[in-house]
Amino acid sequence: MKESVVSAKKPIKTVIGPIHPALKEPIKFIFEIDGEKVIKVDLAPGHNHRGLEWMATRRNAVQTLYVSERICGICSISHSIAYCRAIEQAADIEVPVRADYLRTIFAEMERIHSHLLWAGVAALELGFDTLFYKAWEVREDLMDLLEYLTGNRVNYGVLQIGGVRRDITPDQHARINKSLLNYTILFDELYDMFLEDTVLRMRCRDTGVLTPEDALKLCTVGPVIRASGIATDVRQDFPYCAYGDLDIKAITPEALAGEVHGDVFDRIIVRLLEVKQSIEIIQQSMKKMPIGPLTNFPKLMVLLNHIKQAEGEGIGRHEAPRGEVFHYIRLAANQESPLVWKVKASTYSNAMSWVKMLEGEQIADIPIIVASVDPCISCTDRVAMVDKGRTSIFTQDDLRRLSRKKTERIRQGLK
Amino acid sequence: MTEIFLKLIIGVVSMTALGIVGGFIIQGVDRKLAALMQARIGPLLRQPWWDFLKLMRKENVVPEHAVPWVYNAAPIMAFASVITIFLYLPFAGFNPLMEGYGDLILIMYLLAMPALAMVFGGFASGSPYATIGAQREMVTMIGYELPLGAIVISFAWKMAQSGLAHPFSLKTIAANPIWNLVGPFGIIGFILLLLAMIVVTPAELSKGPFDAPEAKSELAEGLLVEYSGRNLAMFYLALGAKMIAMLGLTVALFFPYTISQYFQVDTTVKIVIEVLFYIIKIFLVMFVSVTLMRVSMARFRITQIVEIYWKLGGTMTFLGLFLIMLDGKL
Amino acid sequence: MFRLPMVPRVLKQLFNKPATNPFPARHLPKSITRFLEKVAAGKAELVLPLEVPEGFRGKIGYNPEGCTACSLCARVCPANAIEVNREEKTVTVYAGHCIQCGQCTEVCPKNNLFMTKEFLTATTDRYSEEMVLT
Amino acid sequence: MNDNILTPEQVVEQFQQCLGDGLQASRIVKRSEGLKSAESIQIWLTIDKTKIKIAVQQLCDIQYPHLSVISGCDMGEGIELLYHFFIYYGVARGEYSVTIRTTLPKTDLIIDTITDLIPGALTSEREKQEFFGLQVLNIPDSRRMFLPDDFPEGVYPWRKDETGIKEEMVKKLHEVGKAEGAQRRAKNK
Repeated sequence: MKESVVSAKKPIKTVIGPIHPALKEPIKFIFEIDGEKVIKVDLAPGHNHRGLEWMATRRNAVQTLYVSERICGICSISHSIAYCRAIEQAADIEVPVRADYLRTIFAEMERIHSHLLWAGVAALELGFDTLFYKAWEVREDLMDLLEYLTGNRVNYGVLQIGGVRRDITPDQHARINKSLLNYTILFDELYDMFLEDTVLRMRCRDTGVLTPEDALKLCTVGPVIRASGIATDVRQDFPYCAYGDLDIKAITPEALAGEVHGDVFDRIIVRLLEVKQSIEIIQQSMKKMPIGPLTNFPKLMVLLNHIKQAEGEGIGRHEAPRGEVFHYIRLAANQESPLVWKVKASTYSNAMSWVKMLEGEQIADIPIIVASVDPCISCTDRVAMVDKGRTSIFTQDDLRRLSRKKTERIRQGLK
Repeated sequence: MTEIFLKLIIGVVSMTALGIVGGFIIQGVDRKLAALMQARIGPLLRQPWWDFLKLMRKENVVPEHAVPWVYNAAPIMAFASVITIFLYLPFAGFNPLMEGYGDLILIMYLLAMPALAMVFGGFASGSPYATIGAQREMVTMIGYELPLGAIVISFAWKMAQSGLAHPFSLKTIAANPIWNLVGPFGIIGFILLLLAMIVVTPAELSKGPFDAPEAKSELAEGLLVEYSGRNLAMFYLALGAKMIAMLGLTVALFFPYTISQYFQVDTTVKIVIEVLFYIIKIFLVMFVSVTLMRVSMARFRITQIVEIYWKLGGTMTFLGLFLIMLDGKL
Repeated sequence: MFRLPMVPRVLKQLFNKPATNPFPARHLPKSITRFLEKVAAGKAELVLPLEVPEGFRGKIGYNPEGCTACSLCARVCPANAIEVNREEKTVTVYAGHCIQCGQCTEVCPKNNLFMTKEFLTATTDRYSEEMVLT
Repeated sequence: MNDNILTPEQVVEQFQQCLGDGLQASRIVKRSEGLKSAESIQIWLTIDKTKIKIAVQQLCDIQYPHLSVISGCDMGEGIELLYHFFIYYGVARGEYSVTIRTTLPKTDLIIDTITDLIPGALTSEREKQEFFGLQVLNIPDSRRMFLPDDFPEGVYPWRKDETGIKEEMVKKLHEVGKAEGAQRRAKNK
């Protein structure tokens, strides 16, 4: 599909985004197309600035924890794990083992729900609405479970520097086990619907191929690099939380088909198998979890003072559903807010691989290829909070006035 | 001559009404059934009517780069050509209004007209999405015309071979149910043709999985992307009516049976029974060829659509034709 | 082989109950306020939202009795939703700004702040009386 | 890629050999978590800014590294850049974090690109250019990445000096409408 066609026609320039039904978040792609074929790709993020890293330098560590949670609604736990671990290294804080295990359990639950969300979105991009509804219906149960355990459906607010805020009590085990069992059954169904469907396979096989060499060179992470056949996974390679105790193997498409194409279909395989892996990890951790305190700093003010006095730097990594997230933090003595906080989300690393995947493909495959990375633009764009003069802010009254005016105009046109 | 004119005027008025009302009902049922299959509650049956009313009240925007007269004429052309098809289609055991004037070939061309109107409208709207959508629509048309043509030829051949007059006339086909004319090989052949017809229907109606020209998630409604207000409402009407026409054609070709002769009742009751039976037939065909198809598959790529129609559709219809001929010779 | 595993599933689903919870009514009423009036009069039935679990963090609640305005809550609040006036010893909680992390409720030494189970807080004025707690 | 895996000390030694005086400081940090206390290994190196290419090349000779991100910190008289690399990924519990730190004085904010060795560094280098106002030599694409087009020139969000974000640029959204809201409430009473 990638042979170069020499055409006398001038290629059409098409812009997809910043707002487009295929993209759930604002990012702009500029395509040069010839007929149905994509010749050149350029991307322009930066439509969603929030300036979070800058905000952190004016807040204390506990306040920033909740900012880190809101980098992304889906990787809410991932970013806060990475943030907490960075601060813990910088300020030399010990985390109780039970808290490590609880973090692992929450993170894996988040992975299941994120992968199911992705599966739904991918189906939608392929024009397969039924599968989209099905995947999201299945995901609902896990959202309920997370709400039951943490008190909220999206931004869980369950982590704290030096530990976790909520425990999993023995009477909650029954509900968790029920959900996990349910998912073990549902997994077979999902497997059937995604991997056995001929039409889906026709659309996804050999589209958006990323070779292992390119994947390495472009610093891709997570399911994208694994689907290209490179078995790297932070959980396996760089022990943290409870992952060092568990037997975790990075999943590559070889596990299922025995071959690696590095295409969209392989990314579906990797993500689906990871759902199964996550269920097993949660079951293992629930069994191994020791009894103990949740945090070494039950009093928040003590923690804040400890961080204020500490000086040092630390890195925190976590294998988020979309790939590695990385936080770097430096603390200065006698200063409440950190000197610097650098966040690297998974899509930040994966964005460049889009260009390689999209070139030479058809327009019809743009949405699914873009979605196959599981992009999270709000994770990637989090930079400046400036809005100077040019755009004016409309209040609710202004908008109401404007829409009434327009209705009046149309009414007169109709008469 | 005056009789024809009178017939035409009454026909156009009544068929327009039928097309609009029937289009709304059939779209409502389709949406409701699709919703139920996707575990949703779905809209009310009268939702298409509300949608239409709302669109009529909205502003009719003509984009700056558009060619206004083509852009505005396209929806009217689409709707008018669909209504014309109705004049040649037999409904519920009644003969077509313009019987004796048009035949299957004419219907085939008329069915292509709304799609062509959409192509013109798409090109005229001057948006890159609409342009790509229009290109795709043309390619899709080239794709599905092959199996559709093969189906028409098979029917005509069989009719001619059975020694019937006017083999291309729908009246003849409706009066002589095809299944009664053939032996076992022929039945297999026509089953293949029926399957091909079911696969052609969604493309003809721009429904999934063959909705590449409009692809929501790729082209943001493709060739309809710039349309709004009254123009979009017109297209909406045309698509609804076209659904009836296409399903009506399938029913007329493959299931022209009537049941009223089995009841010992008045003529009026007979008509009512006949109409009800026809509606049931239409809905059954719709369920299989539109609703089920669009909820159970992912959208095909444009290259795959052509491949499916030419390779799969072509093979199926020609195999069917071959079997029918074999059957005829036996 | 050409396999479509979705076909038997959708046919089965056709006869099952839809997954949607039709909150607040089966079909959107023309006017929500009039519908709610009808519900109050007992003429219509409201479809309830799903139950929230124990420990759910909904809209924030504040009880001014015994509050010493120690401002610990304001110090940990990530959203600047709590304003403390130490001279007058008053605390203002802007529920419209609150991100429902519940951090203040944990740090409050007198348990004056708490999370309620209320989650239907949509409003056109985020400074209305219901949304500003004093 | 070498078949034999080096110990962290050997990695530092290799850098010592190829950089000589260019290697200004080095430390190895080991952290352990969980029941089994599996160790994660971090190597922190401080080098001269002219040696950045040699250092990255050295890393490529050990194993083609995974670059996580380049982070930076305004230290007052200079800007510190930290290149966060990872080697020996894919080996269970065997990954090393290698962080290369280099300081750019504010008078000479120029550094060589590493995109010829690691093309994926482009996003990060473009980001550093717009946020710190430094110049990356021979960068293949120097357009803005994240900041909006109407962002003023000469303002660099992560700088802590006079070129950083100014106070009047910050919109305190949580203050918007607060006073009017209070008036409305008083009137309703």
